[in-house]
Amino acid sequence: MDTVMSAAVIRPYGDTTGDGMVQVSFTLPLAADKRGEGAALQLAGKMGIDPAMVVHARPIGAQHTFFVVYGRVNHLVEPGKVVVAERDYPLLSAKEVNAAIRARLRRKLVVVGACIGTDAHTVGIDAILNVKGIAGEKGLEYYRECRVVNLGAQVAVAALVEHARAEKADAVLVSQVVTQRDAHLTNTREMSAAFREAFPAAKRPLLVVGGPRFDELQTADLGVDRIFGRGTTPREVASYLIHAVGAR
Amino acid sequence: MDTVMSAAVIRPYGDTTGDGMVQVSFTLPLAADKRGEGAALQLAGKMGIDPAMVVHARPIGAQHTFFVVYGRVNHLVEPGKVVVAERDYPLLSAKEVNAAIRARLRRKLVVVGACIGTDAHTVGIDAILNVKGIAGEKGLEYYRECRVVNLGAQVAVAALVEHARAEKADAVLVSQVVTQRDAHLTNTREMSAAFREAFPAAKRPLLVVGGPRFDELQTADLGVDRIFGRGTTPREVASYLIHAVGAR
Amino acid sequence: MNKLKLDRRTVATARRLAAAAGRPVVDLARSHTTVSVERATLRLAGITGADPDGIPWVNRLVDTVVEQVGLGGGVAGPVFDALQRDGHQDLTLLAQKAAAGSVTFRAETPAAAKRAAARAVKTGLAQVDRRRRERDRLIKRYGDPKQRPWIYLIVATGDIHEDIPQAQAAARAGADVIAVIRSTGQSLLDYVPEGATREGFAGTYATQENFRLMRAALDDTSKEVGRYVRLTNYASGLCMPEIAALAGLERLDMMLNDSMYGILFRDINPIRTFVDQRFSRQVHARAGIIINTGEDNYLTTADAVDAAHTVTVSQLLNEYFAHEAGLEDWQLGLGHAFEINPELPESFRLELAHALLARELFPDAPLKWMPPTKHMTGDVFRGNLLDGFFNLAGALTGQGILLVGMMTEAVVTPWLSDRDIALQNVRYVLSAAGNLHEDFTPGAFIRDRAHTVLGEAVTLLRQIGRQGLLDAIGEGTFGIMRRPADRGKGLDGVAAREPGYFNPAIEILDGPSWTQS
Amino acid sequence: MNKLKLDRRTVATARRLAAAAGRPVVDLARSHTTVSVERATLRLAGITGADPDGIPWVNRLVDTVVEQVGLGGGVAGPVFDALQRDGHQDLTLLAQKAAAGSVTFRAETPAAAKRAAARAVKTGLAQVDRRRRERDRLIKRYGDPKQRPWIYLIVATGDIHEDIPQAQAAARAGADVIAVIRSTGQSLLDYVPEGATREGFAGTYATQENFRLMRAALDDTSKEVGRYVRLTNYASGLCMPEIAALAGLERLDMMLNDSMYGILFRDINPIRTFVDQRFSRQVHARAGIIINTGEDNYLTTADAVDAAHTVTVSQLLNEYFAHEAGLEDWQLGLGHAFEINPELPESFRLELAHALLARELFPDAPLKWMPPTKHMTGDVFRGNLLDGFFNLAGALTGQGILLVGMMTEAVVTPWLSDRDIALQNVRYVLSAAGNLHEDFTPGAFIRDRAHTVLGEAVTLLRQIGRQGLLDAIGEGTFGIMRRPADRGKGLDGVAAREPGYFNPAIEILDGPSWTQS
Ligand code: B12
Ligand code: B12
Ligand SMILES: Cc1ncc(COP(=O)(O)O)c(C=O)c1O
Ligand SMILES: Cc1ncc(COP(=O)(O)O)c(C=O)c1O
Repeated sequence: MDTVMSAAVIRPYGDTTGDGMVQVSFTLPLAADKRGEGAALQLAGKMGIDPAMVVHARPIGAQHTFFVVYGRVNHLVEPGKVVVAERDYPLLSAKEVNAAIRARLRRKLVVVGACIGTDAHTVGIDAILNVKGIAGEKGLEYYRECRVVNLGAQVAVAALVEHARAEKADAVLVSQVVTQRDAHLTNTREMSAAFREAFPAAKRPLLVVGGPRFDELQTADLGVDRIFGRGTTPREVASYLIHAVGAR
Repeated sequence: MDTVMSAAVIRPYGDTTGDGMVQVSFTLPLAADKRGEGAALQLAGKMGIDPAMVVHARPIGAQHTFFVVYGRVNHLVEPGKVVVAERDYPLLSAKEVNAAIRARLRRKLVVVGACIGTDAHTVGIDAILNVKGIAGEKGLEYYRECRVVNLGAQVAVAALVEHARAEKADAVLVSQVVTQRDAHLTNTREMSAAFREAFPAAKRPLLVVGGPRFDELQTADLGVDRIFGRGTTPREVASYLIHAVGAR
Repeated sequence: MNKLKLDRRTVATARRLAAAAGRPVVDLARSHTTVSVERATLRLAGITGADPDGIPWVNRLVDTVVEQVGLGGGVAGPVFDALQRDGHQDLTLLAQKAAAGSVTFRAETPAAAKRAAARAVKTGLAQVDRRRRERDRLIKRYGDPKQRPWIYLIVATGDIHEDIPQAQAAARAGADVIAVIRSTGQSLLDYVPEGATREGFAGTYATQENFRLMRAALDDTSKEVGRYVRLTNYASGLCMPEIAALAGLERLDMMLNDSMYGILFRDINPIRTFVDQRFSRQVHARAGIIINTGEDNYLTTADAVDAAHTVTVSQLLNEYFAHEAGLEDWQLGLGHAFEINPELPESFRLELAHALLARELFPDAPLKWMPPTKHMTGDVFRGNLLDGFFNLAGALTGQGILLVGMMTEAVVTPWLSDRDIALQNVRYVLSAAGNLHEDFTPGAFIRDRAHTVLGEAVTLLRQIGRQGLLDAIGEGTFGIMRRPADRGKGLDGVAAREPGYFNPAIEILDGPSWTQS
Repeated sequence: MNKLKLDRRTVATARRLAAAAGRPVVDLARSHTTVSVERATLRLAGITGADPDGIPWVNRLVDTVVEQVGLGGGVAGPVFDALQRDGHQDLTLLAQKAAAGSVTFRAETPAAAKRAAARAVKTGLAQVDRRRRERDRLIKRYGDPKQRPWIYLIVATGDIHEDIPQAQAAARAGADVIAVIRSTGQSLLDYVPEGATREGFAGTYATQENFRLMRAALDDTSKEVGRYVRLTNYASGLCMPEIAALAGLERLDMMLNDSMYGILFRDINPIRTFVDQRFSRQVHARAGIIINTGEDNYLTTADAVDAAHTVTVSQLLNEYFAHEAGLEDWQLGLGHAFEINPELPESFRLELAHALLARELFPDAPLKWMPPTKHMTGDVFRGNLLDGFFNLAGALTGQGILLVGMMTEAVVTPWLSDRDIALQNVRYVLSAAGNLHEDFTPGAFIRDRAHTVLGEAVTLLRQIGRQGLLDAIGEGTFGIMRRPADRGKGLDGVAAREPGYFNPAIEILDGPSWTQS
């Protein structure tokens, strides 16, 4: 994680530098009349949009109205203050990862993967783990020095802990795709708590979680070592793993 | 104009009451990398969206990125504090308007209309003035007791003032559709200033302006008597005119 | 319709091969039972309610019977025997006693107990029949949708009390069919939850009470809009037979019900699935319910072009299994989907070829056409456009049931406004271009593609015929998921039927075909 | 293409009637001149620059000549006469002197002055010819777009320095043609502003310098993307002839140029318009510029179904006037638009009928197909969908130039992101369904509609033939706008050509047709 220093302050761009233009849509539980539009403008105002134009208001049933608002947002964006989960490790090729594992571990790196809870979306974790991979990159199974155990979908946390122990996992990779009612957060916290309880700190496998809707900065909050979001590729994960496992 | 009293506080509705969910899109003058996404999240945060998810980031050239963000806005909407330009006059039928003009003025009501400045969008003002009308309602020309002089498009303010004087206009109706660089506001202010200069207050015709992007609450600021927005119908205008002219 | 100029002989061959591949699996289904088939039977016989932990009494009862006398003889005999011995007439009370450990079950069932069991099950099936007649009456009263395809919308809030107003709003806005999406995880529960529920994740639990509440609400709305609004749920997962029974009892109108979905996407044991499947379909047949099969799902894990023929093969198998279970053509909402990568040149014309192939292979089935999901992204503007082309493909190829796609597919379960935008989209396309099929005469590109897919399907069916369907599934033929017959969830709830196997529901459902009265 | 099975005889009749209706107007154009025609002639002869108030020297000069000797004899003669008498060779200097009141002009022009004038104008036209050859060379070098329709995108920031990067971004993202929209109000200016400008409203001023800057920027981008990116502006309004000349000098590639737009939508005097029109088209013909006519505009004020035949009539008139002025078929970007109310049942099929009618009536013209604007609303999601169906109609009916619609049509002039979303939309439709025309065989509905529109067009043309085109315009035949011939702006800038009328540009342009070297 790091913070960039950059002097500039920027604004959203509609068609002219600095115009600050944005588009917003939402539904309010109000009828589609002038009062409803006024409420939409009020909300836009609270969001910092001024002037705001309600360009579309469409009743959905008698008690809800959908609004589209365009306008100029008066916030300044300070790229210098943006905090991102930067890659703080070198991005290696498969060959380099294999060599690093041989050099640093002198044995195979063991990875246990699963979708936990009731989540059955395996395409994401499979993309990272299976040979097939994604975006032209092969998954971890393809790395000669990795041993991958992919437990599949809807794995209970207790079972995951047991497998991790039995396989002597260096890292546990968990996928969470369903986010409704913050399912992904609840499940991840449950998982990390269970590992912390089951393993002494030094022996605990690396906990890595991924899925399209995670905030990569939330590691501490979720009790995991690393979070990977939308569009992750296997190489990034492999590079991270050898970096982090090697550092232990 | 009035303020409604209502106890309730509401939030945007995604799929559950109170979830506060909204959608936002904008372009930032930044490259499409993690830093760019971080900046998008920062802006979303300043708009009061938390948690915010960047669900789409697409580079437009090397220096701009388009973002789509979904998330929960933490502002409360207070419908009780919404101020709207309520119709503070009775909505009359054409027959009633004609009767009221006869009763109150004892002569025809004279209306002069135009698109001023360089604006050539006449469809809106024509919808209000021409017999053809809009949304099934006939325009003011159809009202037997109205005399309508429609000057058409791109009328200079000076010419409008002259016509208003020559026709002894009770009301001047001005349309402004082009809003880029606030053209509509600039032109309206120029127009109202010219009328104030050319007429003593008591003799000045009623100044009415309309167009799809006006804020109906801005009358004082623009120096006009009334503003009509998106979706106005001729009856509303006719009812207002006899109400306001009659009141003089 | 014969726009593709399909070769009738090839089509007949494909059907014959599908039947050959399916027959051994039907034999398997006819020679086994499962805990859920038995529980469904008892549900038809009248058992209801759950223990204080929410475990249904029917589960407690069946578990006790299986513990004492095993599953292979069927559960209805021992249960009605115990009931008669006990002097009680109430299955639920019996279940409570059994759970307390105070009932002993016997393997052999006297004829009187069998008769009592058959009577009870008949009462349940009579209720199913009444529901079916009621549906017919309501359709007559309120009318069917004016247009094809029927417009099918999902609600998925997780809370039945949010679902209901949203479903009603959708129906008012033009939905012909409402599907209440099920909570994640329910398919792996080996019991059906009880009561009205408000805590699902990305879907609402399928319970008898939720069925009842939603059906009643939609009956109100049907009256209001002057159009019978259909209700859909899922007869899928470990409790497929029971949910089918509950759907029949509560007059649901359609059910997602696929011969292989549970195997492939929920890792449910193949034998468990095929046995449950057959029973559930027999119940659906009786209830006049339209099934929706799940071929669309394959295209989320496999590529829609490469695996196009696996969809055709699965449709042919689903058709065979459905007919075998007594379903008629009008009940076969065979699934397929608009899932070709939109970046692929000619993707739309390829979609048309696939969709038209399904249409012409199953001319009398109300095909269920599923929207793009896999290639939807967070770009909701593009998403709404893709959905529009999906709607157009549906209209051009005469699909029967159109599951309306949402621009937020890659983001959230549908918002109220997403449904409204999606419905506008459908309405525009159907009104503006709904009759464009009159001007649509597939040229060589589309025809050739359809012929290729059909050819590949025949080849694959031959291959499956040689190796057996179970082995083919084991090897990842469908959706690239490998599912061996001896693995997967719920296998311990399967038993071979023993010689004296008694199940009054199956006797009736397997019997000479009853006619709708 | 003959998908509509149009009757060749009816088509021939329509063309004959259009020629008959147009001929008197051409006679009018040939017997009058305007201040702008004269200014354009002097611009070709080399005059440049503006006075400190921004009024071009050419205006000052022509105004002085007209004041002193009138307009009807042409301005070039008196000007070159004065120039020779003065001993000067520089028109701009002469203009400055004239503005200062120190030049006296004479009505009669000696032969030597006429020769000098002709030489000067020839130099200008030679530059136009060079530009044309340069275009041909660059097209050969960088190539034409791979696909039809060409993708046409607008920029409209009002500031040439914001326009340029946006235009380049659009070209990189796939635009084949960039149109720089003009500031509101420019069409009513009776002079062409000078220099690079940054203060337009909803568009950027058309100036020679802005033309030059944008063309140079797009030359860079053409090289970068390996495709010649065309540039469009407006030869329209009171300065149509001059802007045509500037476009030829600066190698613009297309120009909006309609025979009636200025009359109908800018209330410019009809005679002024037709005279200016003819000259501007002769220059376009010579410059190898493709014109874009403005029939789409009618459908913003009139109903697209009711007034469909007025579009056809206008296209036929535009074609006649264009041919008469020397334009070839490949230069005729005849306009039409997707403006039928999307709520109207069958709206899409009606659009197809209209678009295909245009296609088949003008098989060799690169028709310019305009997107929905009138029925676009603030619902940007629906907007993007409509634009997708517009794109599809364009592909199905083989349109030549596709003006890309923006989802924000009803909201703002296009944002950077709007163009990107719109381009994605076009790319998807062309890639996924660009060849769907192979499967498109219009049925009776579409054919009948096209025949009806053609029939109505013939009837209207007959009517116009009877009453005269000027009267028809006066009565509101097009776009429901009534524009009498003796009203409207710019009439005072028109004069009947007097017996000795001298205009070397017109002599050359009216002369035996030159061939492209
Ligand atoms: C395919 C799919 C399915 C398939 C899943 C097949 C399978 N075996 O996985 C099927 C059809 C079975 C399915 C079913 C359901 N689905 Co689904 N599905 C999708 C869909 C279309 C695509 C998901 C996907 O495969 N993406 C492609 C992969 C490669 O991307 P990814 O998961 O983001 O993974 C990448 C990164 O996030 C990261 N990553 C992900 N995990 C991990 C883990 C680690 C360790 C690392 C390092 C990285 C990493 O790397 C990956 C590669 O870049 C999405 C919609 C969409 N377009 O996104 C809905 C979606 C995810 N599904 C959804 C739902 C609700 C369901 C159901 C619950 C619906 C229901 N009630 O019936 C069911 C049940 C599923 C269940 N119990 O979980 C919702 C979730 C809503 C939400 N935000 O909560 C979505 C968003 C659709 C929607 N809008 O409603 N689904
Ligand atoms: C039709 C149209 C044209 C026609 C106009 C024909 C005519 N005679 O009016 C033509 C083709 C000529 C045209 C040209 C241009 N247009 Co235009 N046009 C439109 C379009 C498609 C529809 C406008 C319309 O007619 N709406 C229907 C009427 C009924 O609605 P309305 O105007 O809102 O009026 C209602 C209310 O607002 C109100 N009202 C309006 N006026 C008044 C006045 C009074 C007194 C009252 C009481 C009420 C009232 O009552 C009306 C009835 O309900 C819009 C896009 C859109 N879909 O909105 C673009 C649009 C308005 N045009 C636009 C532009 C930029 C132009 C051009 C400048 C482009 C160019 N540079 O070449 C040109 C030049 C025009 C000029 N000099 O002004 C932009 C304006 C952008 C902005 N926000 O600043 C728009 C939004 C398109 C866009 N996204 O770029 N246009
Ligand atoms: C046949 C079938 N059953 C069930 C489901 C839903 O999955 P779950 O098993 O999570 O209820 C689907 C998915 O759409 C399906 O197609
Ligand atoms: C032929 C033609 N000229 C000019 C314009 C632009 O209008 P203005 O006169 O404001 O430049 C248009 C509108 O699109 C047009 O079609």
